[in-house]
Amino acid sequence: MKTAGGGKGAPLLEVRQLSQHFGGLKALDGVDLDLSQGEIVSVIGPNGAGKTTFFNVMTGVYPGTEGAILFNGEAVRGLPSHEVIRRGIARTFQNIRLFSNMTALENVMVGRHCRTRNGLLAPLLRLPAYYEEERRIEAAAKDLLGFVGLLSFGNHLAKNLPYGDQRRLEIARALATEPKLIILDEPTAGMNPAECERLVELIRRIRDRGVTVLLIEHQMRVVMGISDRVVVLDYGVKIAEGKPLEVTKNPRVIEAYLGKECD
Amino acid sequence: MKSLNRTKFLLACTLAAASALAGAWSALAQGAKTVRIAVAMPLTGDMGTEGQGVRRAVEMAVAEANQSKAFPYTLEVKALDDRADPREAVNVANLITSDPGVAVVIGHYNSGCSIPAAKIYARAGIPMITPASTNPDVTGQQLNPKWTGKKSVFRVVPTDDVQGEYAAQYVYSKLGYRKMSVVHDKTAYGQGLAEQFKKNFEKLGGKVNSFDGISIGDKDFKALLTRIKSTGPEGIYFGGVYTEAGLLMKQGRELGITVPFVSGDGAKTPTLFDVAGAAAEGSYLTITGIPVEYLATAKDFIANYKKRYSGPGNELKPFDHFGYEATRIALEALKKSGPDRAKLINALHQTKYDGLLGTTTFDAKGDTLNKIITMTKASFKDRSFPPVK
Amino acid sequence: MFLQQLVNGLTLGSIYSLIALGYTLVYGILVMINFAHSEVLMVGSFVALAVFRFAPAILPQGPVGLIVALVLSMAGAGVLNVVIERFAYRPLRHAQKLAPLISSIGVSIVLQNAVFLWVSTQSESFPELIAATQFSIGGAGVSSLQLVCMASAIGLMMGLHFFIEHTKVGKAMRACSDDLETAGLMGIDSSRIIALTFLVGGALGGAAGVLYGLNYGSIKYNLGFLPGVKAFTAAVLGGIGNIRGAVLGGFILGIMEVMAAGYIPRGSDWKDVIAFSVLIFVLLLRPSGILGEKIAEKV
Amino acid sequence: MTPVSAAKWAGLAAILVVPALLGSGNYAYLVQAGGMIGLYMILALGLNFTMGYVGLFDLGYIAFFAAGAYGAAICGAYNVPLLIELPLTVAFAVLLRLGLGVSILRLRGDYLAIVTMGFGEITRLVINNLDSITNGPKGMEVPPLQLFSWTLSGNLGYYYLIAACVALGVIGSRRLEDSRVGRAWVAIREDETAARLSGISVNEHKLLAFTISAGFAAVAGMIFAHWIQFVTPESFVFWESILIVSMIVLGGMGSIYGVLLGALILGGVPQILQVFLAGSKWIDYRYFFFGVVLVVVVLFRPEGLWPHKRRQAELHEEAA
Repeated sequence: MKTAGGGKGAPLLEVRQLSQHFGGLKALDGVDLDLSQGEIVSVIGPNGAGKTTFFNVMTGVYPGTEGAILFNGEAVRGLPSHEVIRRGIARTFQNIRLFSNMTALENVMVGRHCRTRNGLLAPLLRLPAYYEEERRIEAAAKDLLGFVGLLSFGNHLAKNLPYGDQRRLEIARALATEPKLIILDEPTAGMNPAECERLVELIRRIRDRGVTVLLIEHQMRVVMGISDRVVVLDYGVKIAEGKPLEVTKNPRVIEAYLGKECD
Repeated sequence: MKSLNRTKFLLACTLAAASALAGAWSALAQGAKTVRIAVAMPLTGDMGTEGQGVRRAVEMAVAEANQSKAFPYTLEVKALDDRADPREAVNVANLITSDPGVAVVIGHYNSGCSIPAAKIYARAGIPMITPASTNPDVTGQQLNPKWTGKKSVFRVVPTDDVQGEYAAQYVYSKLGYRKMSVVHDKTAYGQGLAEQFKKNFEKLGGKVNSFDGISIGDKDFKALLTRIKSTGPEGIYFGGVYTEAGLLMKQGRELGITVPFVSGDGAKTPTLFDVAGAAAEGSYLTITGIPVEYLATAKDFIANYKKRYSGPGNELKPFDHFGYEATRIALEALKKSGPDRAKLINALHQTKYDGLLGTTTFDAKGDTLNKIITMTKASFKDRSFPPVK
Repeated sequence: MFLQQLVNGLTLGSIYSLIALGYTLVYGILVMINFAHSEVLMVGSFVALAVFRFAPAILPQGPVGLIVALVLSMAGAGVLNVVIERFAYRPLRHAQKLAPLISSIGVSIVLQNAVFLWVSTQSESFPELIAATQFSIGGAGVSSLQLVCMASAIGLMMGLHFFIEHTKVGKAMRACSDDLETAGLMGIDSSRIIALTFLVGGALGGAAGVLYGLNYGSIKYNLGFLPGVKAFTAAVLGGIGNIRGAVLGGFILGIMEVMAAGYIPRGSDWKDVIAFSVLIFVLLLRPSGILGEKIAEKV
Repeated sequence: MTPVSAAKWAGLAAILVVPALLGSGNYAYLVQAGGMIGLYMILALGLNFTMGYVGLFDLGYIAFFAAGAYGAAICGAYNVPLLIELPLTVAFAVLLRLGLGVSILRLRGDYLAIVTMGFGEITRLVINNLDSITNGPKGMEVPPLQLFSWTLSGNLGYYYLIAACVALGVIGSRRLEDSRVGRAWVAIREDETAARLSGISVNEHKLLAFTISAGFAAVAGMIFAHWIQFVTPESFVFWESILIVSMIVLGGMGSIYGVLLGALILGGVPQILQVFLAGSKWIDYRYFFFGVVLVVVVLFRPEGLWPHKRRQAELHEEAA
């Protein structure tokens, strides 16, 4: 399947025949995908279609049974998660996983971990490198908190934040790892329309910062409004890909979602 | 966490610490005219049973001394608990040395506690008599050039080499056994006895089929005993105390082992029969000196002990009579020298005391020269240990 | 000789399993290591001794006496366990995960010292509820005490299995053990079920106490600590929280100890080292115990 | 100067000055007891890295205290100078810890606890059985601490050495807490998977915290051995590991002053009870009261006596 949206330089991400089998169950079966820099691509499909599994294999949570993932031309399948993150892929989670007993600011500062170098010595001896790096980490974290509009909640414990804010804090933490590609796992789940609108606007601003966005989304209004391209998964197989309008008219997609009319 | 109630909390802590100091002050100030005999024993924890026994014997000896009005001042027992843990023993030692009213220390129980504590008592010049620690280092460490303080450590119980040697001699020549199995409880006391027995028995030409350790607190030794039974020993030597000795005897009989058990004075207590029941019948136990029950001067010790401590769980324990003897020796020396510690130590060095263990005198290191060992045979019927030739 | 060692191993294993069940039941529901369980075991044996001392008529020698002793000590230990849960653990249910652990350590110290101070400071001989006759099966010397011990342990385990699998209360306990909050939402009074679990756990501990006293002939205020540690190791070996796992772990640990002490010269010095090494080895292969189900982490 | 920090400074002054006054008088034992509690504080600070920061439940920590003590004893036997003994013993304890650490990276919660407990018991039993090296249950003599010609002896000297180590431990913990590595540890404790997916190499950081805590235990063990000048396996029983875990949980997991307070109370109460009850028949009740104190304190403050408060950054509205 040639990618429709190509043309902006070499593809950022190339996924070839990616599969993930759990014993007999083929959670993911031979999926291909290409992403280029600056795109917003949505992955849709009924529950259990393998969307989260797909992201889990890409971020090293599962090793993947076969197939290749090339990120910036480098094979990343099977790498430990923190190596994948260091190479520039970041993600959020379907059910929010924040460091609940740390403050919002500290959550984002943790995101800076793979972009900083201080070991034991600098903090123990309070070397200038320590103060300087801490200042940079804190500044970057405050900047990102401001970016997602949570700066005033910086000192609140993550677990005390309202639901919508926790979602945005998780995105801020993911952005703190300076990703080239950010994967959002159902970011608008459980949000009212006003919050959805704010989130869509945030995703656009993320893309404008030069970060490619790949998201799982169920709310078609959000998918149609924001996606450059849409990929549809069903039972672990990619059944359609293309512009949002084309995909919604594709019979196989309708059948997967709404089922066949019984003739 | 509002900082206000944390401050209240901090105040509470400092208050508690201050009251501790005040309490300590009051505890030490009273009773300037009494002379205290400190007892440093494991009064709680796994060795609590044995420690409480020695404490009862010491309290009895001091009570008898007070009644006899032989001293111009009243004598008082100050019991402290080291829980058989070397760290607590050092705390106890420091607590005793900072109490000027203490003239002598009866203690500690296990060698692991006695050795470090002895260094502290020596530095403070307080004499220490141990009724139960048999590790040679307890007194041997005083010969070490780095030893600070006087030679103030004494011991009324013989080191394990004496008993081990005698038992080996007895088993080889009197009982005529040539093949023995040896078991010990992996403690300084038990392993020391077992190693001495094995060394001497092999020197005499006997063969030791097996040499195994068990852990204190374990209860099931059937696996080990089954293996020992298969090696066909003529007797089984056990280094350790009555709890494990009793279990080995009981489970040995249950497995059809008929050969006799041989052990040391750590197993000699009526409670052995509670643990082993009839299985203890016919076991040989070496003990220091002449068995208390058969010594003219000691007749009343048993009677008084039973009369004074009749409650449940107050039976005579293996080292009680050593505790009693150590206290009487200390009081004897105290009569001559008075409560001054230096004079008391010198008096103790010249001790020549006829008591439960026969005549006790100390060598330069402070070890008892009373090397009389008697072999006894346990009789289940009247829960006693009559001597046997 | 092998048969003899097997009998020794099965006896030891049956006692470990019975104690391990007490740990696993409580852990299954509250995900808490109940350090006081070893002392409840000791109290159970002293209840039987007390009954024998004060009312010997109730405990005639023979099966009747044994059953009465078992029932009384199971009741005593069970009630004690419920009281402990009510005052020492319930207030900490919503505290940090390790708070109940510390409370159970405190309770274990209090119980051990209480018996030391007010009951007896020394070993007490345990009444011979069953005549200790020796007879041999295929050359292995087996005592009636061992057989009774194994039989009662296995009987109690089967009883527990029936209770858990086939009764309404058992189903409620399994539900609570799976997810305490959701069980509460389904109308199960979780506090009552937890109290009941402690009752059953304590009763099993009490029974193990009696069998322990019967088999080894004497009991003491500190008899609980070492077997408690071993039984908890067995429970984890089998998969903590899993009832069949506790029984399996108990027998494996018992037989392993016996084989180590029985067949390797100086083995009894090293049997505990061997037992713990095998435990570490097994847990490396199966991080949640032999029968423990591997909870896949939902990302 | 908030009341809290005033109390801290007052406490610090008391810790430093008072022992010098007590030095020789009737209260010498307070200095010695203080030193022992100081050793517990070093152990508590050490275990705080493993349990407080990274959240790894460790029930076999005393094995590394034993490694330090026996390291000092064996080096003493071959009269290895202190400057070689220190790195050698700490390295031995760290290697021992790594041996355990690497093998249990995959274990969680109570399975980890039981494996560390097993490791602790194995260490104690090996020390007790290897008579040729450690003289088994009979224990080993240990020379006092010597640096070139200068020998440290007497409770006061060791007290100040321990106080210095505690101070270093507090400063070190405080500084690492507020650093990149410290935050990574806490993140791992909070949610290991999220930490992995935020770019933290979880296994490395776990091992790092693990080995640092072994270092603390080794140093404490060495000081203990040189101070008591005798060491036997009886001091390193499973009960000691439980005691240190209780200090951490009671004081406040992950809170430096909390674990120090926990060590002070659980280390101090048995001593205070010994002082008060010495000579009376109540001495037998010492550990009964200790058990009661343990239960009451945890019921009174289940979250710990001095729980950790997250650092409050100053957030002024700058240009977003």
